Amino acid sequence: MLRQSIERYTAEHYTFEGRWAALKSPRAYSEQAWSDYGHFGWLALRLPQESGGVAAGVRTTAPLMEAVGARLLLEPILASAIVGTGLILRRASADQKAQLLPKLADGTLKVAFAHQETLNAFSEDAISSEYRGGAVHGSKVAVLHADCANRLIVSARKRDVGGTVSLYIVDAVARGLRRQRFRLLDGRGAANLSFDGVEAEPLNASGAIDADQAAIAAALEEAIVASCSEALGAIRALNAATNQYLKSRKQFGRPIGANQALQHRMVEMHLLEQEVRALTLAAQRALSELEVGRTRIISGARAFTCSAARRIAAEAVQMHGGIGVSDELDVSHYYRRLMVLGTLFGNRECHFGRFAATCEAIGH
Amino acid sequence: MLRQSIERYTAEHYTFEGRWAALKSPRAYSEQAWSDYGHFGWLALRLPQESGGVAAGVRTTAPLMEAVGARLLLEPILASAIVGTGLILRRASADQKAQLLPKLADGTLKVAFAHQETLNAFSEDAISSEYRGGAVHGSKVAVLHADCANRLIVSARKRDVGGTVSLYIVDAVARGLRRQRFRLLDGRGAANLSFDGVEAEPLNASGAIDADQAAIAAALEEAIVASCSEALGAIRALNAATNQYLKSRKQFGRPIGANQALQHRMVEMHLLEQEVRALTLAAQRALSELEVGRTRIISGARAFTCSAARRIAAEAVQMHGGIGVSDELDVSHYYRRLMVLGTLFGNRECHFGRFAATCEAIGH
Amino acid sequence: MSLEQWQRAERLRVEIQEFCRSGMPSDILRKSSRHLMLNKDEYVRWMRALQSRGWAVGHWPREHGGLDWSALERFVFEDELARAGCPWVIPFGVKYVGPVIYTFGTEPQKRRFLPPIAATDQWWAQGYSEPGAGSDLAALRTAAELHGDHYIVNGQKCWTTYAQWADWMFCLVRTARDERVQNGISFLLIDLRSPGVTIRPVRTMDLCHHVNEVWLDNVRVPVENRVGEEGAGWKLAKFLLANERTYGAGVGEAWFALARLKTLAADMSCGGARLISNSGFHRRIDELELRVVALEALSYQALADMMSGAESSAEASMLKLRASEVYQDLIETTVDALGYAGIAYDPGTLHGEGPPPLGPDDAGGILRYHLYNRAATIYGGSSEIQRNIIAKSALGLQP
Amino acid sequence: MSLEQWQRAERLRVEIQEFCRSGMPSDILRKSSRHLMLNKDEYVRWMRALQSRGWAVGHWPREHGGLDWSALERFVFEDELARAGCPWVIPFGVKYVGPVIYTFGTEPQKRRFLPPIAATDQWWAQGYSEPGAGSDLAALRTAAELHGDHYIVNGQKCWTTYAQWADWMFCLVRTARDERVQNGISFLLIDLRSPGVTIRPVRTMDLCHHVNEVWLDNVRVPVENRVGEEGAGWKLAKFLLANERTYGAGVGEAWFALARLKTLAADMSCGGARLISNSGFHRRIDELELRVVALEALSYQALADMMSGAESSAEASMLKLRASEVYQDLIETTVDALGYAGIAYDPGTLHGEGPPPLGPDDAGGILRYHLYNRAATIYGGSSEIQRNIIAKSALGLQP
Repeated sequence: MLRQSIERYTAEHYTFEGRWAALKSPRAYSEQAWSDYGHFGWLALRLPQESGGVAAGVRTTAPLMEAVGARLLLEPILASAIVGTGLILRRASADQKAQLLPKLADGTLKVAFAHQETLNAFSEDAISSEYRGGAVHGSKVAVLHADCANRLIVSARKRDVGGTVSLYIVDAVARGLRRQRFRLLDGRGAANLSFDGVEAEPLNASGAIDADQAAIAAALEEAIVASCSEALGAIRALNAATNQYLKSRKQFGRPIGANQALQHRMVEMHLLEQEVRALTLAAQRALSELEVGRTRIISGARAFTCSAARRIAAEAVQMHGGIGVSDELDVSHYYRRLMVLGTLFGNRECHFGRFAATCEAIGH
Repeated sequence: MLRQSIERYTAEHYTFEGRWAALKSPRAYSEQAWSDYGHFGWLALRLPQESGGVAAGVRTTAPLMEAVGARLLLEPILASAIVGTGLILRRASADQKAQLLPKLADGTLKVAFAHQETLNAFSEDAISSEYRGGAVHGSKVAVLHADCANRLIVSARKRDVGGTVSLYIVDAVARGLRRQRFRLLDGRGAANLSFDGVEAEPLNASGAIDADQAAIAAALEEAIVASCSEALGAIRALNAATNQYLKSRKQFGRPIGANQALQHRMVEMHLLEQEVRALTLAAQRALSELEVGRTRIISGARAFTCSAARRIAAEAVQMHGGIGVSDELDVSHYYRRLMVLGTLFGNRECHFGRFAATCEAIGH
Repeated sequence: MSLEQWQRAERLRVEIQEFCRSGMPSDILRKSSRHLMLNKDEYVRWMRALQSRGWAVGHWPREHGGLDWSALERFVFEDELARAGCPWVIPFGVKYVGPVIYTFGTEPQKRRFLPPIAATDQWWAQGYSEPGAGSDLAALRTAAELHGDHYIVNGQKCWTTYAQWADWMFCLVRTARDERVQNGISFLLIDLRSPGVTIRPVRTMDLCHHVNEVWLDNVRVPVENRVGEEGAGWKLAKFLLANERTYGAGVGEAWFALARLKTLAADMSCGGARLISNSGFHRRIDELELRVVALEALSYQALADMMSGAESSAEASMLKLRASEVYQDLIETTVDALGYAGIAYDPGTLHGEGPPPLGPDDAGGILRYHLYNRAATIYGGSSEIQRNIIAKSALGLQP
Repeated sequence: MSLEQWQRAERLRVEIQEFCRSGMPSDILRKSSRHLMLNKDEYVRWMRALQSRGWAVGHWPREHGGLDWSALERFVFEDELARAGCPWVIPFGVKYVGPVIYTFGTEPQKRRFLPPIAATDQWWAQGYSEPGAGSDLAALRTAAELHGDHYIVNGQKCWTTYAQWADWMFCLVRTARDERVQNGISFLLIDLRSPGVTIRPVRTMDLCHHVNEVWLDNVRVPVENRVGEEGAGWKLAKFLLANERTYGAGVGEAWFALARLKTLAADMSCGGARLISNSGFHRRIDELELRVVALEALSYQALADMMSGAESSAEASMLKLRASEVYQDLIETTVDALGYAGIAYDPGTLHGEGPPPLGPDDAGGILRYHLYNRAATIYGGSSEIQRNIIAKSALGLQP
């Protein structure tokens, strides 16, 4: 149901040709589409029923994330509706929720999760930002959609309780906050943030002292699984485009797809896509079923997806030839989207390492 | 000149069909061929002119080693005429040489180098055999052609000079020496050796205290370069066989080599062969020219050759289909020869590690 | 798949694990888990041990003596046996020809052949490949001419596994010439004790005797030993192929090999340390583990798709490709871990008598299986053929 | 190669190293070594700096103003410049069309065109590819019809590098229809200021403007601007292609990229340590270094074979394949080393004004070059075409 309505909407209103206006606009996304998503309830999927949602797990939001990849959507769905919303649902107090959730549901509020502090994508980032005297000090880099977010959820060490990493909510135009906006390689907005004593409100649901830390871990796991779905959507669309090109492009008097060497390479891409699909579904199950070894499956899926995506993207460009390198065709946009997905929330090496750490036990 | 005469002789007298008798004989090699090699002077190449040789470096012996690979020769050329002879030339006294060299030249003496002590092929082996009271104590494993050698050159720690590794010569039928003979995967003979106080004579040319140690390092480097040549010969012959098969084997009404996927894979094998050739030649130059960074080039060539050989051998079997797996065709014999070459004198990981250790300096 | 199906399969899994621990003849498990060569008697005992619980034909319908297993149960059965290092479930009777007979055979054929197949009272061989017909099976030339109530069969089959032990061979033969080469092929059951049958052993590169050439020289085959109509052989062969492709064994074998690779890497020494602490080698093992995880996920996904009716014809090809690729790399890496023991080879020690020249007990078996297993990407439809199938059926690419 | 050739080349190597240290315009080197976009003026200054020593046309014969370089000297020239991070030696004039003109041109053509080419007083573009004629160049459709002493040219060229700066374009056009499509192609020199020429920029995925579509609408080209006979264009194109393929640059570029990758891995932090101490990443770098060593050995071997007259026509294809593959992997790994700086992109900073949004000075340039360099396995004969060439010429395999 959800899948069909997303596919129908994006096929009509988010074509590659129509997307140029959004891509080139200063905001780097379509306000109209964003407001439509809110209208259709897609931004509220994760919210409880009393807030107009369906209390969906990340598994249920998979069709949405697949569409983000397949249609190269530019709006802050992952940043706000998946990750930011997830943190608020886990750690905001009832009052905070009452204030934030309705606006998240209709899209008038966009949140971004300001967490990463260094350029390192090879392992989990250590947090050195601090919260003291009611304000955040520190800096964050490459925060997805922090360019357009109204509020930021910031991770920082709480000085007075032994430096536990906790979560704070900050107004995006607060005093002392500098935002250096830029585009990611795939055209989506991001920002580097510098906090010079920025007034911040703790997300203050009751909970254990490390509840925020646990919520961050959970939100990052959800982000990883969601980005696997996004990659799956992009891979599927890209493979379909390449396969179609093999049939339509003629050189030496016949379709280039009649060449067995290209056929066998396309078969390999198809196989990788099927493996990414199987692992992504397994990772979704691992999330929602609280299975033992969730890190193993989630980081394993992610590591596999990163390398598969890289290979598929490179092969798609190569098999398209010159046109594959141009900015005019969608192929190079998928290439860049998949590059971005290969780094956000930790790269292949990062997740392969996490996976490998679960392999120590002999046997299985 | 040498290359042509070796090629002519082996093409006539060492065909794959004719080789079966030698392979299945208890000695696991052809006595006739061995005596012919002696007669032609091929076993004396490295000897000084006064001993009937041409004082050849390993570079000059390359055509011989290529033939060992190309024709899958079974005789102890590498063990005796290259490595064993090299050690004697470096470390035997004039008297010892006078006694040994003439017999090495005509093939009546075969020597093997007993050095490896553990199964480990991933790094250089530590020597724990000992020489004390005029006798060797210890054990050696998988010594190439120790099954048929008359004399063994043994590395052992000299107890009275602080455990320096030195070289000793031992009669292969001496008391206290147990030889467990077996075949390597490629049909060549080998033996595990156990020395229980075996009378041994030091190789006693004068020299620094670590002269034997240096001679061992040099002999192993020569062995590595020689085995690159052997692998090159095998790779070249195997690629030629596969390419020929692609042209002659018909399925679905045309040669299987008309399939572009197989063509492109064959091209990759050809390219790897050219790279192996270029690196093997570079390694030969590195040996004889005492260049800086010889380990870098030699171990680099070896590491590259190991992985290229593995891929080429696997592809040769695969492209031949069922017949490639049979013992009746030469293809599987090349496969097994290349497996053996991938382990003797250190495997890919061992030499890649040695290469990598030279990469530390930034830039080049 | 339904919860009930899942629970049934999990119950079966527990039973099989229990069987592997205590029901399984231990002398056979000792050999198979070391990749040593089993003899005919051992294989027969093994198959009968399985059939003592009805498992050898668990995938057959109840009316023919089976247990009506779901695809999931069949998967679990193969998976668990392979994980435990059990021998190969000899497929020629119970997996290949049995289903052909109960699906396409006459009642007398069913009565005559199915019981001895289920009980492994007959050993079957598969007569498909010929010297000129490997990947291009339809090019087969073995001819059967009808003379009264007998076919007279002439030709040569090759790569016939265990024909040296076989009582019967099911066989594709040409009964007519036709424009379309797939037509005119028929499916015969040939008694290998018939006059005119000659079986010549062919050594593979592990120096063992698995496969044979089978020469058929004016062999008389009663017409009632043809299964299906004359000319329907290609259809039966495709049915058999589809049946052949179940991939529990591939997943289980991979886990078994990975576990052995890990113990070996932990046992072997590498310059003063354990091999597992060599970071490059450790990485290779972990990369392999990720591929096994992916293979398992892909297999279960294919199973789920199959059980929900959404199976694509390309899935079996995909699983065969991936399972054979990852296994080849696993066993090759295991051979690497053996170091110098990975190049010493004495085929005389592969039947269970005496240790290999070097290394652990199973060094010879590992090496043997590595060598023989190079054929895994060749038999049952080579990897190249599988890719062609996927290109055509899943991607719509035409040559 | 002879000792004298070797020594001459080594002397040149030293001179070039000296030039890179002190003769080279430092503002240009600063940009090129960061993979930033040079403008036309910078490229022209660069080419003229080279030509101030005669090097831009060092490979030309002395009679046409060159230095009669050996293949080895030419290799060393490209190798050393690339190792130092110098810009691309713009090939269209000095490397591509120049040799065609002095080999096949008339005396007036030589007098008219060679001096401004050598001096970079003219900027040239290459008009080969068309929308329907990429790998299959012979399918080109741009047509030139002779009307008196002029050709009237109509058609469309694409992927025309730096046409936006060019004064002239050498161009393959169809002057006749023939059974064999390679026949009937001619080689024209077209003044791009002619009426009817339209140049449309095409952005590549680095969001920069390198390439163009060139539309030719009834463009009049004097017949004296045809090089060689009418219909001889294919021969000239093949000559040009053979000349195009010299591979010093590939080796030098690889060493430059590897050195930068190493400094970057030593600079970037990775969870409390330096990135270089991540064993998986360190291994990737070392594996790349081994491939660069192999590329260098293969290149020198090809050079030695060429200079001893034993060159195979497949060698150029092999070197192009390997050089482009290893470079793509080097620069991709460098992007990986940048971490989050490898996904932040501001094309506005690629011309030398201001730092990239994140990371070191050259982060944007590295990323840009990674993206643009995906085309390296496509232009100048795609990798697929190179493999076809090798299959045919070195292996004798026919489609």
